[in-house]
Amino acid sequence: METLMAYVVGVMFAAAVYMMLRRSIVKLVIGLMLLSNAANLLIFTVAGMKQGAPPLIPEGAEAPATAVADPLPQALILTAIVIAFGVLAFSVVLIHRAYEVVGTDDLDQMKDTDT
Amino acid sequence: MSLAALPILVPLAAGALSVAFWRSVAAQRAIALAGTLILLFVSILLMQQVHSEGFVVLHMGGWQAPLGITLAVDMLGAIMVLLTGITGLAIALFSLGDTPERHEKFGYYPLMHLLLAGVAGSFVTGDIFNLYVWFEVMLIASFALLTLGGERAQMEGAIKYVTLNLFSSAIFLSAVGILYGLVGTLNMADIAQKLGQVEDTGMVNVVAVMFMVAFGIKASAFPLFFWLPASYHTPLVGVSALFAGLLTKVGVYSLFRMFTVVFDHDVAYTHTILLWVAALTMLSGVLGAAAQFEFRRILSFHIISQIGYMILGLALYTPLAIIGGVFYIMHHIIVKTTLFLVSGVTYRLTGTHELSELGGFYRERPMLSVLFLIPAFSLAGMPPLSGFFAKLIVIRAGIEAEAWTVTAVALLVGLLTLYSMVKIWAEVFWKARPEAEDGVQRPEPRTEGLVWMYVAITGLAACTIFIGLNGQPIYNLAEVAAEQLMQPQGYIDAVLEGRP
Amino acid sequence: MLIAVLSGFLLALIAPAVCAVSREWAGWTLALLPAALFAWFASYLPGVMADGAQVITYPWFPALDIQLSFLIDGLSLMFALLISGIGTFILIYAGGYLKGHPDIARFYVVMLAFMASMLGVVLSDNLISLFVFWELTSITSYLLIGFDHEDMNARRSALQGLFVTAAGGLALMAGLVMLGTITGSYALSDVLASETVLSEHPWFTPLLLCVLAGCFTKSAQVPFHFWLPNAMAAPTPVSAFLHSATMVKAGVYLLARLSPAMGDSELWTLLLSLFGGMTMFLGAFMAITHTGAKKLLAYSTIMALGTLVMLIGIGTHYAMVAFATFLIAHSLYKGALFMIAGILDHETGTKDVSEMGGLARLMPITAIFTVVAALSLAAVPPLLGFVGKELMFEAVLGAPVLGGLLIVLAVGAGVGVMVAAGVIAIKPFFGERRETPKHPHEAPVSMLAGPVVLASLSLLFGLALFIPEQALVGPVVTSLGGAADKVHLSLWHGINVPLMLSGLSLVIALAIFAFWSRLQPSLAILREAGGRFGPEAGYFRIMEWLTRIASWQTRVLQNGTMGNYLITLVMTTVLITGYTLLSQHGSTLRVPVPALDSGFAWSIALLMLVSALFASITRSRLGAVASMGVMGFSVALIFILFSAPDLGITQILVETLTVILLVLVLFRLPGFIRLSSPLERGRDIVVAIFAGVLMTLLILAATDLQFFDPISAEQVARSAPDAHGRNIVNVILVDFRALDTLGEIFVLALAAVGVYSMINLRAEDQRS
Amino acid sequence: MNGFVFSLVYAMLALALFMATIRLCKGPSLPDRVVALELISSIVVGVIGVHAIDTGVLSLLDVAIVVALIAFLAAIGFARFIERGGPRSD
Amino acid sequence: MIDLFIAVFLLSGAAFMFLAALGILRLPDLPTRMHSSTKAGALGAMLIMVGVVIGFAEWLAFARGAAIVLFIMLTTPIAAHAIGRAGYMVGVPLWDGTIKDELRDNYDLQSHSLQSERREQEPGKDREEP
Amino acid sequence: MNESNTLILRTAALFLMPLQLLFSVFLLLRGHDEPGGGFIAGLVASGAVVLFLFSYGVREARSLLRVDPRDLLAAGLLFGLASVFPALLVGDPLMTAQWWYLPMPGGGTLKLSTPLIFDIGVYLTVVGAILTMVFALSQAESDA
Amino acid sequence: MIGFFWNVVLALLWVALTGSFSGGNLVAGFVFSYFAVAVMQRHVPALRGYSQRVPRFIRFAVFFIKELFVANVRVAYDVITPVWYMKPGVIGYELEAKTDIEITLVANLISLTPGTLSLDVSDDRRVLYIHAMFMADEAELRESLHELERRILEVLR
Ligand code: NA
Ligand code: NA
Repeated sequence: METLMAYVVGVMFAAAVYMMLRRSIVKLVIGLMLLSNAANLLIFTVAGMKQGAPPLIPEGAEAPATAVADPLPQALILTAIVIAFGVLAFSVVLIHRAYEVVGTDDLDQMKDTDT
Repeated sequence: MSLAALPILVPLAAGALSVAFWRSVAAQRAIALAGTLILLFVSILLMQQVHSEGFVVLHMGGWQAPLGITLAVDMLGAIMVLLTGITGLAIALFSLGDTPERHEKFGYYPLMHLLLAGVAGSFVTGDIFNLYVWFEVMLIASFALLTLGGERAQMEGAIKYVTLNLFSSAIFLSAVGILYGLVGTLNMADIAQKLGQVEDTGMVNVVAVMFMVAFGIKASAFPLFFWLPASYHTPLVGVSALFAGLLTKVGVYSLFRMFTVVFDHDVAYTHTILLWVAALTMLSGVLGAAAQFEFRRILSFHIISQIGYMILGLALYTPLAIIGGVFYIMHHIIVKTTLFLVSGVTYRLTGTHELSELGGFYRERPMLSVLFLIPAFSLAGMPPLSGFFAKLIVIRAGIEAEAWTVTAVALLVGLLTLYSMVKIWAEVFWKARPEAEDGVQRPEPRTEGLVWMYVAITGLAACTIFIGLNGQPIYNLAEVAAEQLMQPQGYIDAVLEGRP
Repeated sequence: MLIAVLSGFLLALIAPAVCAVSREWAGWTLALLPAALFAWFASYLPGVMADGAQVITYPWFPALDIQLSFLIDGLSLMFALLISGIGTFILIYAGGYLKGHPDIARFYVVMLAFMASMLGVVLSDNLISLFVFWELTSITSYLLIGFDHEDMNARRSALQGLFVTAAGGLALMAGLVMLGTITGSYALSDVLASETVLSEHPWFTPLLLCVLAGCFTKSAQVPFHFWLPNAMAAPTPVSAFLHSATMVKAGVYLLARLSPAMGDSELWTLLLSLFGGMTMFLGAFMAITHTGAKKLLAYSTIMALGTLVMLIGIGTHYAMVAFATFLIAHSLYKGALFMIAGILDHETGTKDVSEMGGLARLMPITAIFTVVAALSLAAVPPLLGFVGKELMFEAVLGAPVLGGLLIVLAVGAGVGVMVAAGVIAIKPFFGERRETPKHPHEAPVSMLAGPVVLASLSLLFGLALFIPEQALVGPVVTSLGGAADKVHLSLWHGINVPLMLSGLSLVIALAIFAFWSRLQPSLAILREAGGRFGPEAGYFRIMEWLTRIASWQTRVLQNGTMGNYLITLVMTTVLITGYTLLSQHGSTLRVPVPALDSGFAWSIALLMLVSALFASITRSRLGAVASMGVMGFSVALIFILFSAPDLGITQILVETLTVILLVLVLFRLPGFIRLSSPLERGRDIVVAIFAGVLMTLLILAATDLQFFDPISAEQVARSAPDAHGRNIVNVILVDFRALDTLGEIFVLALAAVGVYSMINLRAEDQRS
Repeated sequence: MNGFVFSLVYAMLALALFMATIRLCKGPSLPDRVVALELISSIVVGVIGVHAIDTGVLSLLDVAIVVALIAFLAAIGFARFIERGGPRSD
Repeated sequence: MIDLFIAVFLLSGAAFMFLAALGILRLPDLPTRMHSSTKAGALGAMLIMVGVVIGFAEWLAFARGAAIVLFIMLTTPIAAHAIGRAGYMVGVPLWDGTIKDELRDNYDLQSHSLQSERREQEPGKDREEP
Repeated sequence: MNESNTLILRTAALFLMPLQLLFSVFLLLRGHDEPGGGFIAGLVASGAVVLFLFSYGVREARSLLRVDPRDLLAAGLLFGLASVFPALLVGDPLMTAQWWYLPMPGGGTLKLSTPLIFDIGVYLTVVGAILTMVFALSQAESDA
Repeated sequence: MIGFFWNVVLALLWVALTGSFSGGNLVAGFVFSYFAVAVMQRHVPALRGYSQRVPRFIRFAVFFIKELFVANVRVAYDVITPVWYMKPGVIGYELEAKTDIEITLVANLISLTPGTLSLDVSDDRRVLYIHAMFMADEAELRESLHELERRILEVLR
């Protein structure tokens, strides 16, 4: 399964980069979404994927009956998802405001700040 | 009791309280002052603790490393926290005088506190993923501060800033994931210890390089720095100064942390890359500045070139070089903040950052002129200011390591830095203020609150002079930091103490 | 000693207060300090004459071997005396010259700081603290040259001076660090006493070049000489002090100081002789092409500096004696002449000597002492300048290399300065009276004091040669490693070759002087040619290229196009990481075909591919958003299928809320327009594929490897008993790694504050 | 429980997901895409249910509850967007 | 026996979902596709939940299953209503085979107001009085 | 026009919203043992309010909530921070979980703990943050 | 009344979901539901009387599930066969339901019943516009809609 996911994540990264390279700021944001999803899946994949063994302990037990999936990467990903959500929410509003102020969603028309 | 958590908790609490007191700007101002003062106080205490104990470790939640998150402050961390405290207080003071009410009403102070929290968190944490979290806290606080005000330039700058930094975050996160896959732990000391046992270092190098790229972007190293000149000149000056002083240094700090304590397995490979990066960063930054004619843009490009010096210290990887790098960081944070704050005063009095429109300050405000000259010459490495010793140590380390090319570059860049600083000096201070264009009325200079701004600038300039005239104690701190970094076993043992 | 050196800085700090209190007497008041210092330094003379060097050390930065240590021997003491002595008169003089100037207090501040720095340079025993003072002289001189700061010319000249000297300074810094590293000590006295034979060290050549670069730029040697005449934009007291008597001699001082340690190398001798000789000749030649009094003096100063450097290079006993004598003579007459030049422009309102004439009757005292000083400059007996010149010829005749060339250059230089001396002494004061912008009077006492005393000393020392011989020249020669007891100065050595050379010079000089005015136009052409092709043009070309390269680099790198930034970032990542991966891990890297173990997972993977690709190619904005919804569900399903229910829930919730936010925000944005050309798209696709391939390879490489068991096993084990929670992921989030979560909620809060402010600040702006 | 049955169920659900995705991509109008997305969320509920019983992990049903309770908000959001007069070309 | 029940429910649920998907892929216009997705999707999910509840055969599973069914029945039609209405309002074209449209005339595109008047030509013919 | 003028949606929202809120509290409280927790619960609760907002408009949603979401945010952050310090009272390192078992009328015991306080902080922050954003956006939309 | 009703329902739901039947839990559920409902109170016109509705509800449920199946099969049949048998159209259906809840419930159940889909209610709440898939016989359609509405109202009133 990890092998398959390796390819999928690769495609996601590629798509993310491609989207971020578009001149439309809206595509940029979608690229960012893809990027964070891809990074999360990368962690999930590299940590090893296991079916049917969520890291839950049955009621009354002290430990899971069988070996469970590694909970730590899951916690990391969860944190990363929420952080990405916050960042994304901000970015979305940012591009909205940028569009309002600049009057275009073309990134190539947003280079006044550089030389 | 370990004080390691306080540099995070104090600004976090100040930030949360500021949000709670959203409706009262007066309360927020009071919290801003109190919060940063306490942060400075706490950082001094922490420095004392580190000084006397060597390492200050705190296992959050009582979970022994590497089970939970362990905060681990060594001398480098303590230095960085102290600088955060100093800069934070200076920025708070400056902000009290300079921040327009419309910014104050819309979250300026909470954002400032939380930015400081993110920065301090990055410095004290001993956990690689926790570092990521603090990076993000810092990052999104900076996003918000960058866009506060909503002007066109800010938006345009922010989009680049946000995108390129998020790319960096994604690489950082991926690298953490892969690293966890390899060694199954997130605690830096634990990682370092385990990597020490790995024989097949090929993949470790790959991860190291990924971290290098991620932190290189944050540190604005060549060729990853674009976001910085695109954005740093756009927000309020206080914000610029905070960014200029602290943000990129978090990237540099992380490079120092990772490429001494954690990735010291194949220095010949990793640090050679860093050496090239250092040289090119110094050069391209300073050349960028030479092409600029706007106060803050010049300063922004110089951040990049100065980052090169710090990376050079790391890349040479001799004790003296590391000392130089650390010393350089200390010096640079203070000096660069001061310079940006000075630009704030000139902006305040003229409403422009364009060199061609500025002028006459030497005659009108000799005090300000001195306050500019001190950090400016310091930045250019002129004696007997802090920058001179910083540069001297790095150069000396370069010569002792016989790294002729980078040393030559470092020297040349010093000259070009001086050129830029003198350019500003001549245009903003010496030159008579040009007459306004026909019909364009200069805004009346607003002088209320100027006192706060001067207090901040003067304090920082005093630090520069202090480091310059009395560099030995500062050097001693850097030396301890370098020793700890070059012999990471002490750090590892302190963190993993009590583990089988 | 420390107080002596630093007192200048301290006085500088309170100079504004002193000015405010003592008003027009400020110059006199402040001059008390250098006068006192002079006396104090003079008190060291007997000791130095008797038993040589003395080192006084104060700790400063021991870790870097930086001491505030001071070496007092003949050489440093002579310089210290010159600096404090001439400094005294300069301060007094400035009081008159700048009387009523609004910035006079600032002038005193910087001037005093400069003087202190200069004392630091010549007295420091520590290489680094020497360099500190060295750079301080550059900075203060920058501020002094640009004193008239609203004049663009002054600013430009100041920059030029600073740029050239600072460039040299940086080289010097490298050189000094090398020196310290080689000898293992940064104490000058240790370096001089070191057993290490410097010239045999592999670093010697770079070391030498660095040191020479520093000294040559500071002392205005060809080809770095051009900044010095331009520095005449400074007020005259500055020129008199910095650009004649002191700062420019810092380079000379350091060369002399290091000559015992480095002078044994052939390269040293060759370079110093050659550059010194050339500078000497060029300075003299350029002097006669100028009519401005200060410019003329400036070039003659360059001539003198060249002479001194050449003498150091020659390095024989005669050369050392000549060096010391010439240096003293030069400081005296040049200081005097500069101050006189200042008097002239102060009184007449012009700097051009050719516009003056017949002033002797109006300003008799000035005229007399001008003649005295000029005679010394022209090396006429019995003035000290003559003695110096004779000794110089003597030394040149004994030069170990380039002998013939140096003789020609020396004679030429002699001619030049004689003409210059004639011009400065005769043109303004004698001949027909010519009208000048201001009506001249005799200068006030404050301004006359300096020229009178210095010119008198030129005469006095020439007549009483035993004074300089025993008090100054002897000790200097000692500290240069020579034998003091062989030093004998005298006016008359009989008719010998040097005397004949002097005579020859005089004849040619008289000829040129007679035709000086008529020669001017053709000289002007030469001057112009020099301006167009000379080193100064080179400086401007360098500055222009610097700007051009800088703006080119900025155009290429920081060009504002986000796509380029991102491509650079991505490709940097790909190349550096990919290279590392393939070179370090390539042999074990496998690229397998995924197994068909879970058909359903396969179809989810397919869904993800479809939605990713669709989002990339669709022109429907909300179609792309909707396909991100599919992506979100697919990722959630992956999480759910592979044992991460919490992640699945979170992913779905976040995806839903993201979609909501997107539709709340997007609806005023325009649809996608195809903005990029097919070529750009092709490029972007290639970049994207690179990125994707890299990540795939990374994952493939990483999944194969696991060096250690994850620590989470312990978290699983302790979750229920110790943390009282059965959902291990949640336990990690709120207990084991609660700090992460704490940071994370602040991220959310920040995002909320950011969004809130971005929107409402704008709304409020629109309302008002 | 028969593995074949699960395979069949998974296959049908996978196909269903796939067809819905095709509709989502094809559009042609935004409401068409939203309908497809809405269906996908229903199918996801089904998938989770099947997977829960397949692996015997009851807790997975909680995920399904959340999907059933919340996922439709996206559709409401889209609908609102359309009514507000967002660009029709989508 | 129980396995059989489970299999039947799961298979039929999956089949309805499959049909729903096929429906939205095949059917010619927005409203008809919504018919397919709303009902068949909901029914499919319910059937699968029944299978799940039987499979787990415990109270917790029943509670959850019931909750899921309830929530689906609450949310699906609302979403459908919202989308359908929105689609109709912005004039998503109807299939050519649509035989009747009583809404179009009563809807004011400008004010978004929706009248209740029926078309004049057939006053109250096939409607029972309330 | 900010609220949807559809009667069906409005009425349904009245049914669904309490259900969602309740469910969110449920997810919050048992998150330590089963899938759920502060984030997830907070997201669900935000979803509930968003549904209400979509149906009734931002003004109604504000008055329903009674407190400004920004204050929820602040409360959440302060709760989160507050959970860090009780450990100090018993001399444990910061953030060490503290558990209190309170006997309840009716025989049960109430398990209170700092992780729970923390999770509540997370919950409030998530709700506050999302609603702050959504309200601001909707407000801007309706003002425009 | 409706407040209490919801309160109890929610409290039970709470107990069911937590799976713990302790008294404390019921009380907790009651308290939580109380707050949830209390929050809603201002927006809900009170509903009265629901005691006799249980048997009617069961009858309705059976009827509804039957409808659901039959009509779903009908749609499914049309979907899988290549030719379209359907005759879709939009009709205005005059509502008997009066209150918001009645209308909403009717509309939603109509939506869930295959072949019909509620699009919108007229502004004066008298007419429900319905998209129907099979309108070969409009009268029969209206009759079945009416039947459905009658049964729903029976449960509600
Ligand atoms: Na692995
Ligand atoms: Na059909």
